[in-house]
Amino acid sequence: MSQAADSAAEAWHADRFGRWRRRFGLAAFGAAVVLMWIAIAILAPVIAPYPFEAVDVTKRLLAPSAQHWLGTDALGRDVLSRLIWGSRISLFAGIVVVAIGAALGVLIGGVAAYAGGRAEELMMRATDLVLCFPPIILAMAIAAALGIGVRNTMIAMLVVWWPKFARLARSLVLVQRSQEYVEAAVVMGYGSGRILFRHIVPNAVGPLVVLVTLDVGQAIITFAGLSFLGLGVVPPMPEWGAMVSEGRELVDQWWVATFPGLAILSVVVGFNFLGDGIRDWLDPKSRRR
Amino acid sequence: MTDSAPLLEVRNLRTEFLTDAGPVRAVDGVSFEVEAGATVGIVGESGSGKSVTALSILRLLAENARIGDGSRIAFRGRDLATLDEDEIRRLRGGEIAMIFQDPLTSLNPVLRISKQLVEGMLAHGRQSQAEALRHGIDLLARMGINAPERAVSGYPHEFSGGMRQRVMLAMGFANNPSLLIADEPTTALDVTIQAQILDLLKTLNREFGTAVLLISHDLGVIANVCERVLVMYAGEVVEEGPAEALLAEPRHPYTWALLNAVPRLDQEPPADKRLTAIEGAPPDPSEPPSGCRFRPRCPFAVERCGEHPDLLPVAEGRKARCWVTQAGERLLKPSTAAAVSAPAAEAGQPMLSLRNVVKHYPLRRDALFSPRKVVHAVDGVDLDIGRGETVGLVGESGSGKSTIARLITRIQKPTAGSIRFGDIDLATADRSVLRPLRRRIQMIFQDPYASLNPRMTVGQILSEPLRFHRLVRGPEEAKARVGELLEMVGLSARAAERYPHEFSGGQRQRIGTARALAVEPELIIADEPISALDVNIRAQIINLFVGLQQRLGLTFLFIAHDLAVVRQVSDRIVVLYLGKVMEVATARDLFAEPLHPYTRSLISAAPIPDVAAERKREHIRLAGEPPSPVAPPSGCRFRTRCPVAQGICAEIEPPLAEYRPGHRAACHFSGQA
Amino acid sequence: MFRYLVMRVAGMAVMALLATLVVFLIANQVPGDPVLAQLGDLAASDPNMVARYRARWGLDRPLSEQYWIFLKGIFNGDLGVSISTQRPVLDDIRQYAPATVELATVAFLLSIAVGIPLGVLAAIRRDTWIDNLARFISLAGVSSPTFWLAFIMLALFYGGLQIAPGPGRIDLSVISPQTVTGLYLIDAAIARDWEAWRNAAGHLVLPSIVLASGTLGLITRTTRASMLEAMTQDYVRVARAKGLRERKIVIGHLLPNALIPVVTLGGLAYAVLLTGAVMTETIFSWPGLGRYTFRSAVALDFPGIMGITLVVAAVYLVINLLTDLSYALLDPRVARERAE
Amino acid sequence: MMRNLLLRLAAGAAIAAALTLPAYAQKKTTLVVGLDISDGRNYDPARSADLTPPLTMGAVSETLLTLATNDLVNVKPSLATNWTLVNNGAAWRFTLRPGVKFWNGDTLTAEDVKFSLDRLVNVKDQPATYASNMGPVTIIDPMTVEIAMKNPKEPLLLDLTAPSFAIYSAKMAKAQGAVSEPGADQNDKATPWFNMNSAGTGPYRMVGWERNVSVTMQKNPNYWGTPAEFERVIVRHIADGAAQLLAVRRGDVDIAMNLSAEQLDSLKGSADVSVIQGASTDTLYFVMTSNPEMNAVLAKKEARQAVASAIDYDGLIKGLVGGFAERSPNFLPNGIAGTTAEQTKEFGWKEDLTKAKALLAAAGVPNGFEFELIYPNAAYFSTSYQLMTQKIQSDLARVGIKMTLKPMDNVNWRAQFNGAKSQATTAPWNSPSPNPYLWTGASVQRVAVRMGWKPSQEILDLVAQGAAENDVAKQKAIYEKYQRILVDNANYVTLMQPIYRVAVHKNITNVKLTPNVWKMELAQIKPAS
Repeated sequence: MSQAADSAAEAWHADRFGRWRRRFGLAAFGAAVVLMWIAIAILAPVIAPYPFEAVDVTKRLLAPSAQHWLGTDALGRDVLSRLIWGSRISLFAGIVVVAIGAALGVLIGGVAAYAGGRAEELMMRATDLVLCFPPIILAMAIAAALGIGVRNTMIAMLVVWWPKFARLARSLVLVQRSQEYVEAAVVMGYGSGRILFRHIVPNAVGPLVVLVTLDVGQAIITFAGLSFLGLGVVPPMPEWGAMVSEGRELVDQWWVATFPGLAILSVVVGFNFLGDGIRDWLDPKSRRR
Repeated sequence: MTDSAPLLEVRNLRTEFLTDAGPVRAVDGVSFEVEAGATVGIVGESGSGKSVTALSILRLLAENARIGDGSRIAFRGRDLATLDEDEIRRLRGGEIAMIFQDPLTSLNPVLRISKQLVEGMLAHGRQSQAEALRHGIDLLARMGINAPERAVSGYPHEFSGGMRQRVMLAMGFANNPSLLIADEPTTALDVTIQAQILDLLKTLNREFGTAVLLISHDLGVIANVCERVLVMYAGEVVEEGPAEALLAEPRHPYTWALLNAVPRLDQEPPADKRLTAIEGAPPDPSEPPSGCRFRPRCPFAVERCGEHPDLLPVAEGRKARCWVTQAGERLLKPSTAAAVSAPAAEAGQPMLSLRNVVKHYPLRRDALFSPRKVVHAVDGVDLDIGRGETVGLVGESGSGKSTIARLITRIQKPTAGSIRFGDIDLATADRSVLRPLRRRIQMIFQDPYASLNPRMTVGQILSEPLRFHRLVRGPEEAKARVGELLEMVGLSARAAERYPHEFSGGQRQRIGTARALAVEPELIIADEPISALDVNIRAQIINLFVGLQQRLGLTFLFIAHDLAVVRQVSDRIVVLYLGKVMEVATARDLFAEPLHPYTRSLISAAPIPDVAAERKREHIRLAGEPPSPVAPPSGCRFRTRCPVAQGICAEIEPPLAEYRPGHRAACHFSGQA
Repeated sequence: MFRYLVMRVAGMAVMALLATLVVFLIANQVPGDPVLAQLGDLAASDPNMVARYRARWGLDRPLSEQYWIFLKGIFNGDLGVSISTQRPVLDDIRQYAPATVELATVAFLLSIAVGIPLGVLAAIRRDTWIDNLARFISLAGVSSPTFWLAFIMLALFYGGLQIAPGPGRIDLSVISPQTVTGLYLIDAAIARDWEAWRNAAGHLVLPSIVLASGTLGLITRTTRASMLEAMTQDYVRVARAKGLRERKIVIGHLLPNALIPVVTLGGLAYAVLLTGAVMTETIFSWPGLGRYTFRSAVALDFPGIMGITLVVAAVYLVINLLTDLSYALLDPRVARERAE
Repeated sequence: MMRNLLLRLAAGAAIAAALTLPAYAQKKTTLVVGLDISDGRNYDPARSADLTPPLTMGAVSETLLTLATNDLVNVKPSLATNWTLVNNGAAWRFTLRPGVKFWNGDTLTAEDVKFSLDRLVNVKDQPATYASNMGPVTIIDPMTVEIAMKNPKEPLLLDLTAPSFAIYSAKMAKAQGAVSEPGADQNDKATPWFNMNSAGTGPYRMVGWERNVSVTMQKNPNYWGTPAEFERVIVRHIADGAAQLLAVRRGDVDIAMNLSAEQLDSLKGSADVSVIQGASTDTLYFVMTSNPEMNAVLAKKEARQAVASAIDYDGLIKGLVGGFAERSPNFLPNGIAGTTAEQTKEFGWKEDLTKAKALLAAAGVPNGFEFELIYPNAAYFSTSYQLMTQKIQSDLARVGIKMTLKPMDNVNWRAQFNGAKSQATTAPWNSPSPNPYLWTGASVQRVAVRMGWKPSQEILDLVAQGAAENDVAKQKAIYEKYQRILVDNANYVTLMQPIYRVAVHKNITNVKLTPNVWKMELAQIKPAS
């Protein structure tokens, strides 16, 4: 073996950690951020320094200080405490909407794709219809019709969300359906349900997981956006989008809007990194030979 | 540059890939020469390093590949390994051209042929745009493309595979190269098209004086084209010599094994239908075995093989990397059982009987009112399979052979016709009728990588049908049965705990076979079960099938495009073309006296790894390509390419007439070609 | 091909009408009353006044009839009169659309002009700093909530550093150019009012960056992915074997292939930009359709909401169609399939 | 750090030279007002019922009578110089000011007055309801008109000061399709023209309105009084308070009208911009139902009183609106019919938690109770309903009253509140003119219905007496009695009466806010010398 090849190979070896870090480092970082927020959400009652609804107008709009690390809002409530409690709603809404949306989408899209024919056509047209609307406006209209509140806003988001998953599930099922292992299952005489849910779906789950993970971030942003526009949560429950909205006109009191925005950004980045990482990990093409 | 120096001289080429698992040496010390105007072949299985060798010459390797220092690739005396990027670029497509395996993906789908043809010439700056285009059109004509003026303005998808490979050749010859490297140029093509392209290669070599370095896994192809041959195994050249001598009498056990693993069209298959297969698989290139790399699989290995042999002369103009032959020993031909007549599977009632089976696929409508176009995949096929018989179904791509497999197994429903299995017509049976039959008809699939559910362990894959069809009681029994099945296909029972991706292609095909056997079927449809495998593994799998059939008394429908393989395993053979049966006969009769011109051209087009035999053989070259199954020709489907076609062939469709007992052909001029 | 187009257009037109029906039904489920929203306290308690208002906006008729009137209007090129602005919806849309079109177009061009080269570079120089930069930009873009990003950008570049102009389409002290197209950049150019042009362009910077942030990320990612995909294709090796320069390979071979998925995405992205500017428009006081839509929705202005829905659906229709057409231009395989 | 971004911004305007424009160098001839005018749907006096058009309408046309900036009780002459009751007090006779010209040079006559007022009634749009007590208008002679009253016991004169009662040129209006006869609601076609123009006698005339962009006015050269000081007035639409703040600091606008308390605070110490303030008659009141079906506990007076005693009024005003609000004792605001803040101190609700607890016990719910409050998702004054209700929620929690919040959009809120479907809410009140009956009448009639409250005959009588009483002192006494009853009932609890503040650039002087609907005396503003 020649010298140069040797050293190149050695360098390659030595940089194994570097490569791991380049490929999975961001994913690990993302996972860490997401886990951190989940921990914060769970531990909110323990770690929040003040009750989130403790109004004290004599302490309103205080700048960050030792007592209030992130300052106080227009009602003198501790921004940090509200941020911590707010993580519960954002994470809950984001994860639940996407989880239900994905389950619903997979069910509808998967069955439609597997059944084909009229069922598939119907589903595709239904998704077309939903995709005709600007998502925010449709969600707003529905949320307005149902009334303000976390559950109603989540329902509105679901209506907007499922077509995406249904279409993805459909295309994934279509890809899998023509695979020989599915034909083998047909030849074995297995029923459609068994083939769809035991064979096809587990194989289609990978790309779905990626999309689901990336979408949790988008769902959190959307929920925050709807809250920002005044839907979403009923006060005094803190929610990040609503907190940004409360602080938006307060240019001098930058902390009121800035921190909740950073919170959204960080958790969404976390989910995005995580999703990207899972994608890289699942996609052999992005791996080196 | 001196006249005496070879055109290309490769010395001690080492190429390795840097992977996460560490460096993998794909090519390890390869040396050879190509004289000007010569034809040199490199043969080997996948992973042998033959393609990497070819790519190393032009430095077209992937990013993570490194050519080791000390490697010398001298072209006309210049070391290509040390040229800078710009200099090597000027050589590419100039002095040295290269064409690749898959003509379908080698052309850029979104660019016109003209652009792709001309850009290579412009890059070397010898011609103006107009000159280049004219030259390109000339070249296309030279490569046998009709109406080249029109062809240049087309897009690649408008051409068939064979045509694209001709376009690729035209691109290769655009700058009058002195060396053409052809990396598996015909592997993706049908056998009749392959013959055309190989002929073209030979002609080009002769007329342009261009040296050809041909890379192939197929000894027949190499024998057809090359004067000299290198055999590669595990990154090394194990044997080198003139093609004729090397193929006639190999001096390395690996060459020997390769030659004997391939069924030959010019020889009767042995009575036991078995091939000489060596056990095992090529070594993992990241951890080559010490000593001779072939030793673990070598039937001739001796004690000395623990040391690594060098490539040394063993005869005039021949070298081998083998202690045994270097010591002067000969490698004897394997003993074969004498040919015996086909077993009589005469028994009256056939097990499966297809009558006038039709499958049409409607294409998506372009617009609401435009007529639906239909692919005539299978267009009125009659076929009988007797109990215990092996029927071979052979045809080129688009012949409808895989569709027939899917109709019998009712993965798809036929458009018309009947498929009788016992008393039941599979063609019209509904789900409840089919379910109990499923167990009795099983299928083995083409792609060992796609046919096993990657999310299930082998144990789950095998036990699921057992439980589903209630063939076992409880998990204990299932586990025992899975173990049995695995051993039956030559795998260890421990394989049950692992996932498909942990196995090689051949092993997966064994697992797929075990799955089919799990439900104790009577009929097994094997759809191109070996076409994705390497030569030696093919032989192993064929032997497995043959053994299973004899042991379990199975009935087989064996589908393949390779005539020699079909002949090896089948009792009777059905030749398919464009969804219709052309000829049916016992394996013996078909080869002894083929009646249909298509059958004859198929036989003659398949190359034989024997230079002398190849020279003597009749060569019928079919013109053109198979027509589209969307608009099949009127009358006889084969007439557009038939060497004996006459007026009547376009008007009247020839019936599948019986010429002698059990030998039928659909031709107005049967046996006259 | 032509037939195909007609079919597509007809199908999507039906879809757009269906969408208005859905919106109409949803809007009528809302417990609020648009008339009460429009009338003052005094007027709202005068039953005659309320009845007159209902009659004037056709709200006293049965739902089916209201919708029928709306449909009839569409075929006469009339989207009805907005309850909240008391103007024809078409006039409203005509007034607000240019601002949105201008903003969305600039944002779209920005995401294309930055996203594609960035994606290409990231793919060619994989795992280098530029790849990381592209990854960072696209992730940051996709991850920032628009409403917050807009706030921060405004506070930072307008309030803090004072290097960007404030909200609105043009400075208060600059007279907006005479309306021809409604797009300030074009109108100012027509009027040769370069001061107004510079000013309007300056005002576009921040909102278009904010609006483009999401699509920029998407386009960068898609370009990178499809470039990487294209780079593994055999024809690249073939091109290299022909002796082409890397630059030529990238531009001549990789890009035409890699751009195909980007075009689909780009079309969709433009549609999203056109219709999804609610937040950006709100924070940048941009007098566009997004804000109009938002306000119509909040005020339960049925004619307004349905008109917008129709327009949005039409925008999707047209953009989808254009995407398909450009797809066919880029990919000869598609063109043939469709044309045959 | 972004702290005090905006302060630095004021100092560093020069940095932005590339994208900014130099301030006006010469003597100011244009007045620019920054205002959110997105609510304005039209500028037709007979149709406009929105909040911001009166600013413009008040400057371009005049009414028969008007009000001084700080006197909401006594009317002053404007186009009418003299008015007397005739016909046994059933009609008012007005003598018109001689020599008044419209901006086109035509002279004002009684015909113009009749046309304008008839059109107001017959167009039958929202402002017609303001004229509910106005009977037929009769021309006595070219300079005299008589306006009958439908109910002579109710006042009329104060109504006539509202911009809806503007007098414009019959000739100009008719030329644009204006119709004043019955049937005008179908036939009148002049609104589009009124949206872009004016036909009045004011110191300015309107020359353009671009929706959500600006309103432009020009000086009226034929004005009968002191001529206007500016050649042009532009009301610039700026929705965003922050943008208004920046604009007024740069001098791009001379007056910024929609600044929040925090934004105004940031102007403290500014050399260029000063803040002026003015009282208003707008009020925000807290409403609780008396309907036991809506909330059985709240239907008890003691429970409502407990709520009223538990609210931290001072905290609300000092904390949320920077102290820029007063509080009237009840429905009638300070400044109307002699109502004052002193009365509030005397008998209005005050924070008293002990009393609240005692009242809860008296209501039978010593540990508190629960009720739901609806509110519109909107801004109010310099704060928002959302913030105020959360503040009140936390106030009430101190005595164990659990108030759950139910936010909704404005449209739903109106439907719920007006439809008497709410247990409690916060609602704003403003009035097109300072006629006290506009408050008192509503409080015992339509608003009472919304709260499921059946007013006693006593209070109904008091309202009627107050309306008919022309003696200011007596009227004050009647209304004080009226207010005391409302306080005791605790259906209405006044939360605040905002004091409006606007930022004024040093370019101009003599800016005065008025509690009237037109909010600011635009015509009196002068350029700084």
